Amino acid sequence: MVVSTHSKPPPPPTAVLADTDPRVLRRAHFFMRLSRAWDSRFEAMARVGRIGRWYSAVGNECTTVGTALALGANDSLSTVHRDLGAVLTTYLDPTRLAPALFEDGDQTAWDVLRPPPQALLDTLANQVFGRRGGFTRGVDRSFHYGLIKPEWGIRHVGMISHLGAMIPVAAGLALANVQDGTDRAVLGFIGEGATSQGDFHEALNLAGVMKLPLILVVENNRYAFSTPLSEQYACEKLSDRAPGYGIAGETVDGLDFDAVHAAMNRAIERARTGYGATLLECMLPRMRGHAEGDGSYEMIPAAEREEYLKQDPLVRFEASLLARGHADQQRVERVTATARDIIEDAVERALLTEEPSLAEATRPVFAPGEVATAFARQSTEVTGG
Amino acid sequence: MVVSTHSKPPPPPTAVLADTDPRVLRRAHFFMRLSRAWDSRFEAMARVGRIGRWYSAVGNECTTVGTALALGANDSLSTVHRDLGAVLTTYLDPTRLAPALFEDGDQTAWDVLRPPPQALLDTLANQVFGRRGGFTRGVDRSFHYGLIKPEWGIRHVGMISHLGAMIPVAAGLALANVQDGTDRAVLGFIGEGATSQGDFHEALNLAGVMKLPLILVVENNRYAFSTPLSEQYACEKLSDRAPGYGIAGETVDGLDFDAVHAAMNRAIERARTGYGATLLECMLPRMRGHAEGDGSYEMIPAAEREEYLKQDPLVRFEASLLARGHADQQRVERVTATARDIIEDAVERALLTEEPSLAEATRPVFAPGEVATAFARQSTEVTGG
Amino acid sequence: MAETTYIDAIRRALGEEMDRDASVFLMGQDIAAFGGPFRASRGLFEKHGRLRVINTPLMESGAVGAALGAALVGKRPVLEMQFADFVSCGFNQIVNNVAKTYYRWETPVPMVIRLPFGGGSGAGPFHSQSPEAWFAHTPGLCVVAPSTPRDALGMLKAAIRDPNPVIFLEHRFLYRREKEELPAGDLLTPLGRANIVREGTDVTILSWSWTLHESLAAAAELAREGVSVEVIDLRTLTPLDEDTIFTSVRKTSKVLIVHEATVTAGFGAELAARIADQCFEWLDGPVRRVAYADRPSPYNKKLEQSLLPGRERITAALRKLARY
Amino acid sequence: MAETTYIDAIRRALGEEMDRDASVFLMGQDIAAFGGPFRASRGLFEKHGRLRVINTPLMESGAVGAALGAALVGKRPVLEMQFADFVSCGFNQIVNNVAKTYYRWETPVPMVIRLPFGGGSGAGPFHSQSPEAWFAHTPGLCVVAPSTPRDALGMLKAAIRDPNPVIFLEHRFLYRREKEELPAGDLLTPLGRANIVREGTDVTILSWSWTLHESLAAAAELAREGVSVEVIDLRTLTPLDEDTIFTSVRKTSKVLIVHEATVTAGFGAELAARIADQCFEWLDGPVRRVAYADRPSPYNKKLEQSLLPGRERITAALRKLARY
Ligand SMILES: Cc1ncc(C[n+]2csc(CCOP(=O)(O)OP(=O)(O)O)c2C)c(N)n1
Ligand SMILES: Cc1ncc(C[n+]2csc(CCOP(=O)(O)OP(=O)(O)O)c2C)c(N)n1
Ligand SMILES: [Mg+2]
Ligand SMILES: [Mg+2]
Repeated sequence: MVVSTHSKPPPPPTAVLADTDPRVLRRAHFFMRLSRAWDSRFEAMARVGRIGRWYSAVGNECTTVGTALALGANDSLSTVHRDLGAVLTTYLDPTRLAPALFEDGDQTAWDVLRPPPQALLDTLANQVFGRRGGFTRGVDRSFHYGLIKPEWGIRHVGMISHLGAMIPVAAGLALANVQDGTDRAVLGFIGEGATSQGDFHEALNLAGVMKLPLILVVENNRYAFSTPLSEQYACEKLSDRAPGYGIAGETVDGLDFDAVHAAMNRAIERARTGYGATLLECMLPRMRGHAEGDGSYEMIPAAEREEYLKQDPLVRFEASLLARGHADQQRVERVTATARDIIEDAVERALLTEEPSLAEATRPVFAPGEVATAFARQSTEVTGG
Repeated sequence: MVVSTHSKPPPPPTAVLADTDPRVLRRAHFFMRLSRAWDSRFEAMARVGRIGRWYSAVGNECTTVGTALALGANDSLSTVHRDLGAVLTTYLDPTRLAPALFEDGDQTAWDVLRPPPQALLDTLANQVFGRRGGFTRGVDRSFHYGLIKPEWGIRHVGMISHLGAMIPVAAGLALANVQDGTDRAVLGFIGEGATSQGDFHEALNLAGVMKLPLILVVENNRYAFSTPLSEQYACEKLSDRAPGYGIAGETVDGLDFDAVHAAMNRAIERARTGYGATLLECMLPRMRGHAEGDGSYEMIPAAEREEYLKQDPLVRFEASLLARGHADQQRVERVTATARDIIEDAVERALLTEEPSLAEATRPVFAPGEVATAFARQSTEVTGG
Repeated sequence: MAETTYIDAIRRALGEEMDRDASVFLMGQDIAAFGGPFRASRGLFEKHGRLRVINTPLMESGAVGAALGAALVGKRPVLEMQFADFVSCGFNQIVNNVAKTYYRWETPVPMVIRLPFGGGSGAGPFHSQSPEAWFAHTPGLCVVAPSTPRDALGMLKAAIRDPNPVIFLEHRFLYRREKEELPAGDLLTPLGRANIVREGTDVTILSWSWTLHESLAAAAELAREGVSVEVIDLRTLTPLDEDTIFTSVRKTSKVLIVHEATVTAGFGAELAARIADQCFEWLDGPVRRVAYADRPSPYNKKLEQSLLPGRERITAALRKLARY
Repeated sequence: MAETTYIDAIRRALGEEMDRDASVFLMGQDIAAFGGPFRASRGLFEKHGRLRVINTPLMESGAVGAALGAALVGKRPVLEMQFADFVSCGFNQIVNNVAKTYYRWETPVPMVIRLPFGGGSGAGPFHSQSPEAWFAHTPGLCVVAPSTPRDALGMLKAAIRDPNPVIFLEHRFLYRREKEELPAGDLLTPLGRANIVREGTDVTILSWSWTLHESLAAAAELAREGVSVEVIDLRTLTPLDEDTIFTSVRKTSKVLIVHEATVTAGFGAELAARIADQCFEWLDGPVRRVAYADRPSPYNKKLEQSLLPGRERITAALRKLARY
C-alpha cells in the first residue's frame, strides 16, 4: 500500500481486522448466494434465448459483497455491469428477506431504514427485464439506473454504457460529501479494461488533489471483452497507478473474502478520516465470457478457462466458513436453497408483469419547470415525434 | 528510474554519458541563446502591445534544447507552447547559420540534409506573426503548425490549443515508426498542467502496451496558468506515474544540462532498442507568467518569483561552460550577441512582410480529390461563406 | 446609476445565486483566487471559500462528470469551461451522461455549463468556436445564449435555479463591450422565451448573441433605406420559442437567419427547417442564412473578419431578401 | 453467385484495401483475433499480423489521436469504434485535431473512422444513436452513410483511398439483413454523390442508411395509391450532392426528409434549409421531416419501435404531403 506524502499527511489507518465478524460472514454468505442464484437463473434464460444479453457476475461475488458490506447508511455506491452483489448488499435487509437465516441481533440500524426487501427485489428484477415495474419502467436496461433515496440510506448510481464515465461521477458524489462536511464515503466499481479510459485518470487525479473519500475497486478479471490484460496495460499491478495520483493503492486476491473486506475497511477508514481515496484492485477469475454467448469466452485458452472455473469464490468462501466453524454443511445448503427460492420467485413474478406503457417512450426529457414547459410547446413534439 | 517487468524485458540501457561532448555543448549554448533572444524580443513587443499574446519559454531552454539535441534525422518532435528551443534545435544547421561560432567538424550528417537555416528561421518568424510567409500563411498562429519533411529529416508536429491532445498524436508517430520497422524515436513535450488530461493517460498506456518509442518530457514549471501544482496533482513526482504504464520514468533537474541530456540519451537508447517509452519530468522554474501580461504572474508569491528568477538555466549553463573550460567569457558574449542579431534580423524582416492574402481564409478544408471537389460545388460555399 | 458590463452581469448572477442558495457552487480551471481568465468569479473565492469555488486540475471530462455526481445528490454546480472550445474534451459526459439522466432516471440534474465562446478577437481556430448546434441536437439539454447584460444576468440566475442541465453560451466579444444600467433586485429572464428586440414588417431576422447586435445594426441601416426589419433575439435555442418566431415570420413573410457558427448543420438549419414546415404558406421568399463559412476560424484578424457574419454581410442579405 | 451481406462487404473492402496498399491498417477494440463484435475484421489479423490489425486498449480519444499521428506520416488508419455511441469519447480529437489539420497545415489526413450506429435492436440509449449531425457540422470531415452492401463496399474503398478524414456510418441493423450479389473486381462508389434509387414525379424523399429502406417501402405503398415518389439515397452527407437533390425537388416540388437521428438540429434540418433557400420557387408544399423524437432511445423494444421513423410514419407523412 502506498500513500502520497505530497501534502504530507500523517500515515493513514492500516489496522487489519483480525478476523471478520461472524455476523458479517453470515450476511456475506447470503448475498453471495443471492447474487449467484440470480446469475444462474439469468444465464439459463440467456442460453435458451429468453433474454437478449446477460453479463454474468459469477466470480465477482466475493469482491462485490465483501466491499459493499463495509458501507454504512448514506455512503454512496457506483456500480457497473458485474456488481449485482454490491447492489443486493446495499439494498436489502436480509433479516427481513430471509428471517429464518438470521439471528435476532443481526438486524442493523441501516436495515431498519431500508424499505421492505421483497418490493425492492421485485423492482430490481423488473428493471433487468425492462418491465413496467422496474426503476426506469422500461426506458433503460439492467443496471443503467440510479436509486438515490437518502431516506432509505441508499445512494446508488448505476451506469451508462460508456465505461469509465461513472468514475468522475463517483468522485462528484464524494465531493458533495466533503462539501457537506459528512464522513460519508463512496464505493465505485470498474473493470480493468475501463481503467484505460481518460476518465479514470481525470477522476483519480481529482480525488488525489481534493482528498476525496472515494474507493475505486478495480474488478480485474483479466479480460475486457476479448482483450487480455497484456494488451490492456503494461504495469505490474493496476494499483501501481495509485502513487501517480497520491492516493492509497492495494491489490488483493478477490477470492479471499477476509482480505477484500479488510482492505475495504482500511479504505473506508481512510475515507472517513480525511486521508482521501483508495484504488483497490481485486484479482478475479474470468469464469464467464463477456456477455453470455457472444463468442468471447472461447477466446480464452481452454486450460486457462478451466483454471478460472476452479477458483470459484463461493466454493472457497463456503469451505472457509465450514473450516472456521461459522457454518455447518446444513446451513450452507439452507442458505443456497433460500437464495435460489427468493430469486426464482422474484424472476417468476417479474416475468408475469406488464410491458411498459407506450407513453413512457415520450416521457419528459426535462424535470418540471420553465424548460420542460417550453419543450412541450414545440411543434417537433408533434411532427418530429 | 522504473521500468516495467510486466512483460519481463531485459533491463534497459542505463549508461550515463560521463561528460557531454563539447560539440554538443557548443550547439546547446547557441540554441539556448537563440531561444532566449527570441523570447526577449517578443516579450518586449508584447509589453508595448505590438503583439497580442506571448507565451514565454524563458526558463525552459535547457530542457527543450538538452532533449532535442539527442534527436537524429527523422526522429519526430511534438511541441507545445514553450518549446521554441526544441524547434530551433531540430530545424537549424547552426554551422551555416552562425559559421563563425562553429568549427569545421561541427556539421553533422543531418545538418547537411536540412535546408538553408536562414530561410527556415524567417518562415518561423513569419509564422509566429501570422504573416503570409509563415508555415500556415496566417491561418493559424505561433506553434500551431506542422512541418513534416522527411527529405530534410524533420518530422515536427505542432500543437492544437487543447492541451494533452497531441500526446496520442505523438504516440501515433511512434506507432508508425514501429510499423515501418525503423529505430526512430519521438520526443514530445507537455506542461505539468496538461498531465491531468485523459489523453495523457490513454496515450501513455498505449505506449506502454505497444512498447512505443516515445519520450514524453513533462516541463514542470510548477504552475498551469494560475494553478499551482498542489492543486494539479497529489503525487510526489509526476514520473511516479510511469510504473502505472509500465514505462520508464525519471525526474531530473531541468536546469542541469548534463542531467537532462543524459536522461534523454538513456530514453532515446531505450526507444531505439525496443524497450519502449519514457516519461521524463524536468523540474523548471516559473520565470514568467502564463502569457505575458495576463495577470497570472502576480498570482505567484513574490518570494517564490524571485527564487525562480535566480534559477535562470542560461546563467547556470554558461557558468558551467566557463568552469569546465569549454568556453571563455568572450565566446559566451559572442554567442549571445550573434544569437541576438540573428533573431533581431529575422524579426525585423518578418515585420516587413505582407499580411496574408484574403483568399487564405477560404482555402480548402479538404485535400484535393473527390471530396474536395464535391465540397467546392456546394451552394453554401457561396451563400454561407 | 453605473453601467454593468456583460461579464459583470455574469459575476453578479453567480454571486447572488451563491448567496441565495448554499447548494450552488462553482467549478473550473483557474476560477478561484485568479477569478478565471475573464474574471467572471472574481471575489467569490474570497467570500465563499474553497469548497464553493473550486479550482479543478486541467481537465474537462472529469469536471463535468464530477459536477454531475454532485448534482445528483442535490448540489447545483456551475461549471466554467475556460473557453467554449474546450468543451469538446468533456463532450461524452455532457451528451451521454448529463443530458440523458433525467429521461432515464427521473432524477433532476440542476447544472450549468458556462461556455465563453465566439470569435472576433483574432484568437484562432481553437479559441473562437460556436458549439451550440452540437448541444441543440442533444435531447435533454437546454441551450441558451443571451446577448445583453440584462439577459446574461437574468438567464444565468434562471439557469442556476432550473432543475435541468443548461448550456450557457457567453460571447467573449460582448464581455466588456456590452453594458447597460441594471436595477437592483432579483432579476430573472425566463428560459425558453425569445425576445422581439426590434419590431418591423418586411423581413424577420432570427439571431442570438454577438450576431444579434450586428443584425440590429443592419436593421437600422435598412430602415434608412425604407425597409422595416423585425429582429428577434432567440435567447434560448432549445427548447425553441416557436410562437414568437412563427408569429413574426407569418407577419413579415420573409426571414433571414444569422449566426456565427459554421453554416452547415448549424442551428440556423433547424430554424429554417421549422419555418419551411410550419410557415410555408406565409413565405414570400427563400429562407436565407448568413453564417460562418464551413471553415475553422483563421488566426489572422483580417482573415477572420472576412469570414465573420457581420453587419455588412447581413445588410447585403437583407437588401436582397427585401427586393425578392 | 452468392449474396454478400452488408458486413461482409465491409470486410471485403478492408481486406482488398489492405492487400492493395501496405499503408492501410486497422485499429480498434477487440478487432484482432476476435474480429470485432460484428466480425468486420475477421481473418485479417491472421493474414496481416499485429502491426496492421491492432487491438487497442479500451480507449477512444487516444486511439483517434494515435491514428492521426500515423496518418500524418503517411499511414492510412481505419479505426473501428466498437459502437458509434462511443465516438463521443474521442470527440475532441475528431473535431479539433483531425478535422482542422488540413485547413491549418495543408497536410493530408487520410483516415477512416467506422461507426456501427443506429437502433432497431432494443439496445438502449447507449447503443442506438445516430451521431452524423455533430460531424456534418464540423468543417473538414466527410460524412458518409451507405445503405447497401454495394455502396458499403465501394464507399469504404473510396474512403480509405481519399486523402481526407471520413466518418463512415454503418447501420448495425443492416449488417446481416441487407444482402446482394456483388461482382468481383475493384468496385468503387464515388464520395459526394447521391443516388436516385427510385424515380418518381410527385414527392421527393431524401434519406440514407436504414431509413432509406423504410422510405422505399413507403414509396412502394404510395405507388399502389397512385402517388409517384422519387427516393434519393444521399450516401454522402457532407459534402452534399446538391445537384441531384435540387434537380429532384425542383421536379417534384415536394420533399420529405427522413432520418433516424433525433429531429432537432439533425442533418435533415440542413437539407430543409438548403431546399428552403435554393428551391423556394419550386416548392408546392411544406418541407417535412420524419425523424426520431427528441429523446434518448429507450431500451424496451416496443418503446423504441414507437419512436423509430419506420415505414408507417413515412407512409403517413407522404400521404399528407401528396394531398397538400
Ligand atoms: C467507452 C467505451 N468503449 C467501449 C465500450 C465497449 N465495451 C463494453 S464492455 C467492454 C469490455 C469491458 O472490460 P472490463 O472493463 O475489463 O470489464 P469486464 O467486462 O471484464 O467486467 C468494452 C470494450 C464501452 N462500453 N465503453
Ligand atoms: C484542454 C484544455 N483545457 C484548458 C486549456 C486552457 N489552458 C491553456 S494553457 C493552460 C495552462 C497550461 O499549464 P501547463 O500544462 O502546466 O503548461 P505551462 O503553461 O505551465 O507551460 C490552460 C489551463 C487548454 N489549453 N486546453
Ligand atoms: Mg475485465
Ligand atoms: Mg506548467
